[in-house]
Amino acid sequence: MMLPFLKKAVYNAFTKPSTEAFPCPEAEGLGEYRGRIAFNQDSCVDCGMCIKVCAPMAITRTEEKVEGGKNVTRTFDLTSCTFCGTCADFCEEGSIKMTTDYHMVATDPKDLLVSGVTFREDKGTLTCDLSGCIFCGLCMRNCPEGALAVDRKAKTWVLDEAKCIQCGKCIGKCPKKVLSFGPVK
Amino acid sequence: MFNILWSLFYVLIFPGALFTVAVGLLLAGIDRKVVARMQHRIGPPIRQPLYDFLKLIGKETIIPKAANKLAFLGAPFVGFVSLALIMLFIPIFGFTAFSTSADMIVILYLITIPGVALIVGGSSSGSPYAGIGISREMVTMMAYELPFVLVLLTVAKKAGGVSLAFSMDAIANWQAANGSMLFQWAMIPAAIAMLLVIPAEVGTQPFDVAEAETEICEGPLVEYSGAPLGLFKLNSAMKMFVMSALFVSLFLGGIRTGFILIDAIIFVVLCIIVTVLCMSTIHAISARLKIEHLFKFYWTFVAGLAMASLILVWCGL
Amino acid sequence: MIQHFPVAAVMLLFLAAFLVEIFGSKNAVVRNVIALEAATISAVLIFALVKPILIDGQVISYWMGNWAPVSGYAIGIGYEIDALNLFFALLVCATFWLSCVYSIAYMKNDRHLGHYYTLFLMLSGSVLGLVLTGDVFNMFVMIEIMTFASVALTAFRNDSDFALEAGFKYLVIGSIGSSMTLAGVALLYGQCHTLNMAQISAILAGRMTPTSIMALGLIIAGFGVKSYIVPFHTPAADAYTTAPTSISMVFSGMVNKAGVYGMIRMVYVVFRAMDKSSVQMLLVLFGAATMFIGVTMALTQHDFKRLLAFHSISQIGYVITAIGLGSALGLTGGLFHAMNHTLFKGLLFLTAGAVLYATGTTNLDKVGGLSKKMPVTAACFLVGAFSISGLPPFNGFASKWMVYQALYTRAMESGNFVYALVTVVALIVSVMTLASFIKVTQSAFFGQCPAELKDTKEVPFSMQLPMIIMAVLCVAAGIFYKAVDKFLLNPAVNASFNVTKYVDSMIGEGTAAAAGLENILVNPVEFSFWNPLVWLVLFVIVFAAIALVILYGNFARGKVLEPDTANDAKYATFFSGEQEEFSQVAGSDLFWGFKKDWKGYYKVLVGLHNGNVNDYSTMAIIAAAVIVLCMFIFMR
Amino acid sequence: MLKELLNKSSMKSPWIYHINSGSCNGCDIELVAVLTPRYDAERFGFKLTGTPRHADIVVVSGPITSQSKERLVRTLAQVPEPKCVVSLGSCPKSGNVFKGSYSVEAPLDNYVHVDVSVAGCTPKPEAIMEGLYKAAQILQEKREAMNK
Repeated sequence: MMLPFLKKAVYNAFTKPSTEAFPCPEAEGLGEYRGRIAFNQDSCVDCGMCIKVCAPMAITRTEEKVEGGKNVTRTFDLTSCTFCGTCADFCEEGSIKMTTDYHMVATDPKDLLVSGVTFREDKGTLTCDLSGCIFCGLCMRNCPEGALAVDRKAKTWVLDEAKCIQCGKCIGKCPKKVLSFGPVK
Repeated sequence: MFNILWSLFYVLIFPGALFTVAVGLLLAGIDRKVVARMQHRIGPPIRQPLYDFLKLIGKETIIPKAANKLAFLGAPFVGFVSLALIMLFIPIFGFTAFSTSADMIVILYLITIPGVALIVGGSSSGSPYAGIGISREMVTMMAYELPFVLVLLTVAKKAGGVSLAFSMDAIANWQAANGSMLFQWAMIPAAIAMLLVIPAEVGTQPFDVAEAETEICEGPLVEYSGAPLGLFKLNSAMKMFVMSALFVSLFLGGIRTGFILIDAIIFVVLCIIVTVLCMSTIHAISARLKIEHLFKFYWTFVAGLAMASLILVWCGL
Repeated sequence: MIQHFPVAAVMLLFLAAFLVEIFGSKNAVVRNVIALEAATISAVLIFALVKPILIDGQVISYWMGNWAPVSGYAIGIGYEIDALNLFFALLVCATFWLSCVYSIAYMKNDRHLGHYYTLFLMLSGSVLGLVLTGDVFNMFVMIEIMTFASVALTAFRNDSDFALEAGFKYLVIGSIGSSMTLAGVALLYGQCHTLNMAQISAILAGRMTPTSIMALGLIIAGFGVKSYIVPFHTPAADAYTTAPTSISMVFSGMVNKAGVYGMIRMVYVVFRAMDKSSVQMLLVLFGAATMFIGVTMALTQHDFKRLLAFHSISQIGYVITAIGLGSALGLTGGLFHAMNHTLFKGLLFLTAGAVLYATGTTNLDKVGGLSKKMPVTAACFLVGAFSISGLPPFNGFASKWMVYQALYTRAMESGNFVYALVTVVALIVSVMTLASFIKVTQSAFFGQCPAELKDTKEVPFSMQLPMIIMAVLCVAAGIFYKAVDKFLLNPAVNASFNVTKYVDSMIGEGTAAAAGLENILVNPVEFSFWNPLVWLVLFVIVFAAIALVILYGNFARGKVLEPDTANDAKYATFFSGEQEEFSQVAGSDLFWGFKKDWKGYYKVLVGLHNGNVNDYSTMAIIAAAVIVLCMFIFMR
Repeated sequence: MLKELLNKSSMKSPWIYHINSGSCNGCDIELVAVLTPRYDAERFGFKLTGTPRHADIVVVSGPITSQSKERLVRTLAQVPEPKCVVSLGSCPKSGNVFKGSYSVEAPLDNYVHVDVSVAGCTPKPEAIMEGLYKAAQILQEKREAMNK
């Protein structure tokens, strides 16, 4: 009853083992594999969408005041990441990419942090030229921080300055181009 | 005095401790390598058991609170010493260190000592896993003892000791005169039974119920660490050699070149073949048995084979 | 002078038995002194006979009241001591002396100790008398005294119903045995008109008449009851269990051996039937059945003493098998194993007694982890367990080795397959013995200690001493087996085979020659399986070397760490991460796979041991009938 | 020379004990995959053991649920020195998606020094191999440090 196994075992013993070499060569056809996160700090607009959608809260954001604005540091903790890729999907600027690199091994935890620093100049308060505004609400829908409240019927446009992070997404989306940053205080 | 020195040489170096350890580690390494190759893997290097042993020596030895220190530390040494001594009684073709008239019983009992040492050591550690492990180890011992005894009796009958029944020398001489036991067709069932006894005695894969690491945390060895554990691992490597050597001298004897060195080399080569045949192959192709199945297997199938052989031999075949 | 020693030894014990009752029933010191003095003096008297008999090869004959034979017919009671007697007498003396020492501390919490020592000394005296006497009827009388003293001692702790029950069983089965012996003796007397063994031996001279066949059958059955071979073994288990442990040791060390002695004396010397193949086969088969059933019953026990009791039965099976072979090697092995059985089984019973004394129970499911509380007892137990399992270099190995050799040599010589099968049984029984002692080791001495036994203490020194002595003897007999053979076994074996000297010194020179008794040449047994002394030295060297190198060597930093703090998880038992808790794999939990496969067998076997005295006596009678029938059918 | 051999052998024969502290079994399966013929960790002497007493490398997977925390800590204490702790996957280091749950006591670093962390959810067997190999090297360093 063990004969088939025996045959296989003897066959195996005299053929080349199917073991891969170590360190393993890059596997081909990884394609869709979601490995180490690559973050392009230059194209990031610090919209904060990635932080919002991250389920394991692996992305942290710290800011530091510098001359003419602030340095925003965005850190992706790979030992906390669940590699779902949602942040990459939500990043409008395409600053977050999931690479196929799976060598995420480190003795020092710092090696497993991916971070980037974005300089954000202080652009001033967002203002709206209410005369041109049609209160379509696109700006509100695209605001990552929920800082805008637009009422189409009552024809109001209200900005919560505390919430606004000056990402400027609303400016890009506005069909009438009535939004702009005001003077720097 | 000279006699004592020779005895010391025998015990410590040539057929005794050093030789047994060296060949045992070699066999264990080959076993692991062959099993790996049979599973289509590369497998560890042949010197891997040596690394394991050296590493374990360098590790810390923890003695648990519930353990009896003396029995816990002493057991592996007792097993080691008895294993080193067994080789003195197994003729390497023409050469036996302690030439005695009757040594099969001595071998039979000395071989149980490492098992008993394992049991006592495990038992003294006070762990319930070890309790279950020693229970299984003991049942395994009872299981293979019947076919083992039957095989020994068969060979003893075939070789027909002159004054006393169980003489290894008589067997060696008989084989030198009449050719290997294995070429007697009546002995073939006994040889197969013996090949099946070896893995249970050593405790390799399908018969390692006592040390099942996945279910009872290595059974008797659960609390062992460091040097005593290393010795136990060494013991099982030595057991591999001792058992296959027993097989070789019972069934494949009869080769006399006259040079002890060449004899020893042929002997070791034969041992390797036996190891690969009965331990590695069975290990590679089968999964662990349950304890009651193991007992039944040995007391029916294997004992039946050995018994058939004994009856055939008794009828003068 | 020296010829008075044996009688004096026996009489002293009987005398002391009365003195203890008269003077010692109130005062413990007087009682202990009398008992111990009597035991010591009679032991010394017997040991004084070693030189003339074992070394010089004399045979001491002694006529009670100086009633010498009249015209060649023995009319008085004769004591005759040759090497065979003395061999057993030495075992008996050693056993009762050690048991007496042990009793002093062990029994001190019991009541009515005056009776205890009386009965104890009566038992000792009767067994000593039994092995020393040269008179068949005197032997029977001693058997009776022995039986009734044993019954009373079995039921000594009569506050438990179990003890009374055991005593009753013993009484019934023991009486059956005694009656059979008596019937055999009566038949012998009818046949030979004398009761003196030497003279019967000369008259029968190996010739078998129907009367003597009947007598032999009955006597074998009778002594079979006394040595508890298998169908007669039923009361033994209960008796050994319930008797005080010092007495259990006496039972297995002396009372058992008295039966074995009687068997050897009758079969070898009196009837000279050991070369009849039917007798051989009968004894070997009974022996094989005894060892197998004894050990398989023992495997399922979970009472320490009951387990030992069944092992006692099983080991006697080895002895009976070996002496049944009728060969010199077999008899040597049988005697050696009888001696070793006295040593290691006595030792094991003493350790069981120590456990009972210290913890109050012998139930293996309720004890555990005692090796840390009672190190001496545990070490002695291990020695005993390894001896009885026949591990080299302990004494059990040497004697078992001889038994196997004798069995298989006989099998190969005679070509009889039955002997080969018995060899297999003997070898398997050995490993099963090991298994059941592993069970005790695990469940009583190792494993974990239950909370209620936390403050168990080691037993007092006077209880340790007998254990240590016996443990040392166990090791010594295993290592110096050649000396044992030379000074004890070989003279005894020669004495059993060569009766001319025995007959001549008792009845008068030339009697043996006139009766046609010839010496059977006993080839010296070759022992060469090892040279233990060299081994021992090497063992020590190797052991020390490895221990030094590995544990304390400079290069290996693996330190041996002692548990220092109570709650350090590092030194706790691994429970898959759980908090350490009490978890003991107890006696009845072990060997599950084995028990499952043997379920059917155990169902039958346990059904036979149902505790019903009627059934037991039926079994005994049937077995006796079978023995006698076999004798008649197959005796040629 | 002997000392060197001893040091070297500690790297050549690292035995693994695997603790699952509430893992989803993804990492556990991948760890077993490391021992399969394709990756064959045994060629470097890696071996899965059944008890922490035999282990050199402890592999922890799972977000350390509060039920398993105590057991985890106890088991880690029972591993003889020199030992090495590897966290497998994202869970033990941070709690991963379970972070902040009332029943998760995640960062393993609170209880023991983590020598190697293998990130991924789940890591590929190649990455686990890499991590284990790195752990073996650390083991040798620790062993050398012990000798000094």
